[in-house]
Amino acid sequence: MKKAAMLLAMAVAALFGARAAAAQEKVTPSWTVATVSGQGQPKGYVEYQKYCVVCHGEGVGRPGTLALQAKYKGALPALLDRRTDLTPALIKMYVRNGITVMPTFRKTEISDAELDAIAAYLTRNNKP
Amino acid sequence: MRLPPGVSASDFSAALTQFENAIGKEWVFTSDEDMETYRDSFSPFWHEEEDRVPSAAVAPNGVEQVQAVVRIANQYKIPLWTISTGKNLAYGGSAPALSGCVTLDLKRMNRILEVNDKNHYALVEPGVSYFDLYRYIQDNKLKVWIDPPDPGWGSPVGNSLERGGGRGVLHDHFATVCGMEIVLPNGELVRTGMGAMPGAKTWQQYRYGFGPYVDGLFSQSNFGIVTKMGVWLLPEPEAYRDGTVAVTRHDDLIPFAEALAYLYNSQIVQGTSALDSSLLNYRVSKGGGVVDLPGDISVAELERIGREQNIPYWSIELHFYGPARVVDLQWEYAKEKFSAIPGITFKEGRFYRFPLEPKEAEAVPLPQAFGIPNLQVFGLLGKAEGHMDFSPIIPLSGEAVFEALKVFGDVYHEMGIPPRNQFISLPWTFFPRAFVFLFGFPIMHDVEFNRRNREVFRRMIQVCAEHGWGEYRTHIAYMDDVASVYSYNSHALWRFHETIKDTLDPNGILSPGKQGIWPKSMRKPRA
Amino acid sequence: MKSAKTALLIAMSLSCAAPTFASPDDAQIERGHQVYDKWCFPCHGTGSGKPGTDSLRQRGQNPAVLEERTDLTAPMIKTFVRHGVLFMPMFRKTEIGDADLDAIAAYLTRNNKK
Amino acid sequence: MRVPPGVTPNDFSDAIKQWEEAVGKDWVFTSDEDVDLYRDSYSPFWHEDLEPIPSAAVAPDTVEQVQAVVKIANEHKIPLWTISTGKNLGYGGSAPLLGGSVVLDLKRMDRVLEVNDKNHYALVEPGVSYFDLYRYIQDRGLKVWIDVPDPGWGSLIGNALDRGGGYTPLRDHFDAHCGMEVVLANGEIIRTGMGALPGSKTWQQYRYGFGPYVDGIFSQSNFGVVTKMGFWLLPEPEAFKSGNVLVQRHDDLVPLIETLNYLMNSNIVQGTTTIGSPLLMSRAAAQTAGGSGGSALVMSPGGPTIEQLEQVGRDQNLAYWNCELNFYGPPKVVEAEWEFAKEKYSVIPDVKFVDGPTYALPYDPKDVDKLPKRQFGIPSLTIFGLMGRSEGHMWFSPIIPMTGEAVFEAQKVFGQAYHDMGVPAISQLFVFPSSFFPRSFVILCGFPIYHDVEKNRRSREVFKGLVKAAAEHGWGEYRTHTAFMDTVSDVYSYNDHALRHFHETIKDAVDPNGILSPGRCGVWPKHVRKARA
Repeated sequence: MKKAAMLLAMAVAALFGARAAAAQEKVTPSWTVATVSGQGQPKGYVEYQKYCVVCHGEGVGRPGTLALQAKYKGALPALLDRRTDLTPALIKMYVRNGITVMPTFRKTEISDAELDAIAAYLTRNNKP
Repeated sequence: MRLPPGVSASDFSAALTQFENAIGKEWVFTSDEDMETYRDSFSPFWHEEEDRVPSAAVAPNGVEQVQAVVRIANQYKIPLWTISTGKNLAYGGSAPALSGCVTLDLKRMNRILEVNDKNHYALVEPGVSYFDLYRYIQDNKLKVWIDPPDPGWGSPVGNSLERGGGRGVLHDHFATVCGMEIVLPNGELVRTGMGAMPGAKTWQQYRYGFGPYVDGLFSQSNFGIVTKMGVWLLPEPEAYRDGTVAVTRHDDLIPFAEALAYLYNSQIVQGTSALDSSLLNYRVSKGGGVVDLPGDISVAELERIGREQNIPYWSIELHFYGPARVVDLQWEYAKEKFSAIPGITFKEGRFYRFPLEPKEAEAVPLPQAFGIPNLQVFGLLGKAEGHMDFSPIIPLSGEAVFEALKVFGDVYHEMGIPPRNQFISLPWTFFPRAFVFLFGFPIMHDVEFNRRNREVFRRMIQVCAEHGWGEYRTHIAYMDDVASVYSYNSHALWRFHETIKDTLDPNGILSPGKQGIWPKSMRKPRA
Repeated sequence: MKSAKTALLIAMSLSCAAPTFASPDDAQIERGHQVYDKWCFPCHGTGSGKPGTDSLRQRGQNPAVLEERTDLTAPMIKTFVRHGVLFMPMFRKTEIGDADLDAIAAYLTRNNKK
Repeated sequence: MRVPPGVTPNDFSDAIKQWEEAVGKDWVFTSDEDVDLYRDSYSPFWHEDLEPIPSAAVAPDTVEQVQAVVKIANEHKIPLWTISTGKNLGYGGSAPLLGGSVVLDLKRMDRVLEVNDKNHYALVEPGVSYFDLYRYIQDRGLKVWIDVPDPGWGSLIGNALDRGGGYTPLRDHFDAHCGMEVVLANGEIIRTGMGALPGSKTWQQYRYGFGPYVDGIFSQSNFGVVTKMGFWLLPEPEAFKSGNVLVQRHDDLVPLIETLNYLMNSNIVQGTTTIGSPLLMSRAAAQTAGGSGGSALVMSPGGPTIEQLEQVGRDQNLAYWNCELNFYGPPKVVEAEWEFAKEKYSVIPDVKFVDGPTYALPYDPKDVDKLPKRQFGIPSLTIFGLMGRSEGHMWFSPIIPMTGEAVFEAQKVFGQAYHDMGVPAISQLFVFPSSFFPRSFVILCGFPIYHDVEKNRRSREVFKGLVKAAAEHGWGEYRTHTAFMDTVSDVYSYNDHALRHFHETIKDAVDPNGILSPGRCGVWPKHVRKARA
């Protein structure tokens, strides 16, 4: 089952891999995010800052960002929240199944609702 | 649907229904899809029968719900495997030692009950992560530091109970525990230390209470479920300084380690450091090993290369925390202490004043040494799809390091392991007064590769035991192996643990096999 | 029973009519000196913070240091050691054996007038 | 001959014979004269039937003999009361809690098995006293310091198991231990921590071993007989410095202690620190209206008000509070640490500092009498100088938070308690709050003992009154005299005494016949529990 999921992941990744990077936008540095109260921010943004940026954010020593830099060599943004090619299905699949050193995230950590919000946030700039 | 061992389908579904009634339908997980998320993300058993998978997961949100779950499990004799945040990666992650256990997931219990920055402590629930606690402290502008391990997404409760280590002044995490609340296997609630007194004013300030001090029983064990824990925090220091000392000859490590022991045991040097060796790294770059492999570049040859190319043999970065003037003088004193060793060299390191500016903190290397949780360690694992840690304790002495490198080298040789097979470093000072080695065995989605590494791992346990070294902690796959080498007086301590287990948990429902402690019914005959 | 003992002990400490003993040999005195240093000196020695000495001095005992006295008798010494007095506790035979106690007595009575 | 409770004279003499075979006739004591030596020298029950008197004493010399003694006791269900050096004076001395118990006296096991001054630890037997270990280290010129309680004739193992405290950076004696050997009630030996690994190289260097860390359950308990224990020692420092901080106003205690927390929890100030009060200890204060004199800490109803006392302080130029800070380390570092402490404290208006001496180390053994012995780990018996004319004492020792507010509350609570019980607080020796343990204060209150039944009976009532008053305010004792172990255990009652039930559950599992130290710290064997319920 796990293996199948991973193959699917790669397939999906390949499918969307070709898309170009989207327009830049301001990203709050994760240090300040670490203490962000979240007021006035979209839920997906807050959940993303809470769960993802420690690995996928900007700044020193973010393994997720480093890994994607190595993988795409600039062909795609290494920062997930600058991507416009991710789909909710893909995002959920990685979060629930993990990949290489990225472990699985349980529903007690990131609930389905929070995951939906994160997916909505990360796909907000996708072209229809 | 997978069943817990020895439980009938009808009993299990009856139990699940009761779990649902106790904690709500949405917090009882049974689908294969959900179970995937409770496996070991870094399993050494990928694609093998032995891979440990739970039958279900229950996630209570409150002490009363935990008590209810435990009572139901007792009624149906259903084994529970407790996780706090389930981030015990490299030691089993969230997976049970026994397939079919119901995972008791405490992540939802994530309340920070108190943080005091006058007496410097916190009282937290098991689901609180180091990130959570850090954010809370920042948001409330409290002048205290936590001591996160690397990585920082685990929980103070879980990591302290596993007796993990961090990087800062309070790096021995179990030693910072002050007061526990525990649900016993029979569902009864106890508070330890001063917490045993109603309305206690010093639950997080005095550890022992009155009468037998029981907290240690609940570390690396399956005697109870810790639902609250106090941890001591460090008042924010005024400053930090580090400096590196390096020696040129192999045998210099003996006086080097002696001076190190003096400085640590006098609390002049604090925090965690790793012994380093540019010459051994050089040997690795030439395809050799950190460990002493027969036929590899010899010590004499390395010393010669060191002399010619001016590469030190041994070095270590010393860490000082305290008032600015004091850390400067402590570094000066350390240099004096080491200067008795001929040819020793010193390198000035970093200096910080606290609090750091946000930008500074963003950029600071090894933030966990300054109480800032992060996940940088995962950047080190390269192409591996996970790792499991082999971590023996050895004496804090040069002689012990020499012996260990030789002994490990012989194992590599005997088993034909390529030198680079492990991510191995020289020993660390995560705990007071001893060295601990960390071997990161890589894990791949490759059955043969993993099987081979498991053999090596088990051999290493045996060989270390033959030399009087034992592991401080281990992966669920090796808990019996490690427990079995702690065998003084025909496993008297192991049997003592079992005596307590049978008394507290007659049905053996809590975390069967944890640290080699099995319920009577599942105990294997002992060699 | 204890009160009887206390009485006895006070009587002892006042009594001068102590039985005489065959003069102990030097080896025994030397042994006594060693045992005294281990068990008695911390409280009855010279120097600061010696409660036994201080307490005896407060009670007008002169000299207050036991080693300097010539009026102690073996029975007195043994009574105090085995029964204690005020905040001085009694000493058990696993601490000071009977032979060692004899030696202490020999040492502390070495200068007594015959 | 006295006989243990529930044991027939025949069984008992059988056991005695077997013990004599096991340890030798000389080391089984049964005559009243010998057994009386095991009574509490400071018994609060003098001349009362309540005094628990042992029936005999057995003194093994080796672990094997301990195993034999315990097996024999188990066979005949004879209660043993274990003592190391039997110097737990003020907390029961060498006497059992249960009259008729046979004292298991480990004094003969007095071997110093190892002292390592490279990794700074010692491995000792229970009969080794602080004096013994100190001499061992001095004789060999080893560069390590021990940490001593006052007084220094007790056993390292006994004191650590009672969770006693000292004065140097390693003053929390149980915390400084590393590795145990324990004889269980069934006579079996276990070694804890890394000692469970045969031929272990780190028994005294890594505490926890693998699996549940059990050492704690052998402290303040009756679950086993500890026959070996490792202790971490302090590498001999190069200098010691002390400095005194004095503040003028009552409320200055709050910032005084707040900064003390910072300094101690940062490992800058490392030794035990005691809060003092030149003002409250002064004759002038004692003579103020209704002054409470010697028992200076408590604020008695009808006693002088804070305003009156502050006025006395101003008139007599006496600081209301002070504390002496101790620094251990390299000479320049201790000076800098004291400078930093002064800087931290300088925010308190009118704070005064008195530089103490700086000692260069190592010290010359000839000078020991000029040194602050306790701060240097030099054993002595000086403390007994405080006991005056009493014939002993017993300690009331509650833990309170390390805050000024808590000290104020304690002053009032205990002042009121004495008042309500109609006792002049002066009749107790009240010591100021001390940081014998990290992150909290202990208050020590010494109750004098006399050969006077009425006085002692009254003292016991007052003692129980204070335990109750403390519990009502969330303060509990860290340790207590055998006479009050049930009293203190009773107030640790969270969730209907759940923790005591837990202790009893373990007791029944590891000592089903309940032969080891019955009643210790409130833990009784099943059969006695029933009888008492």
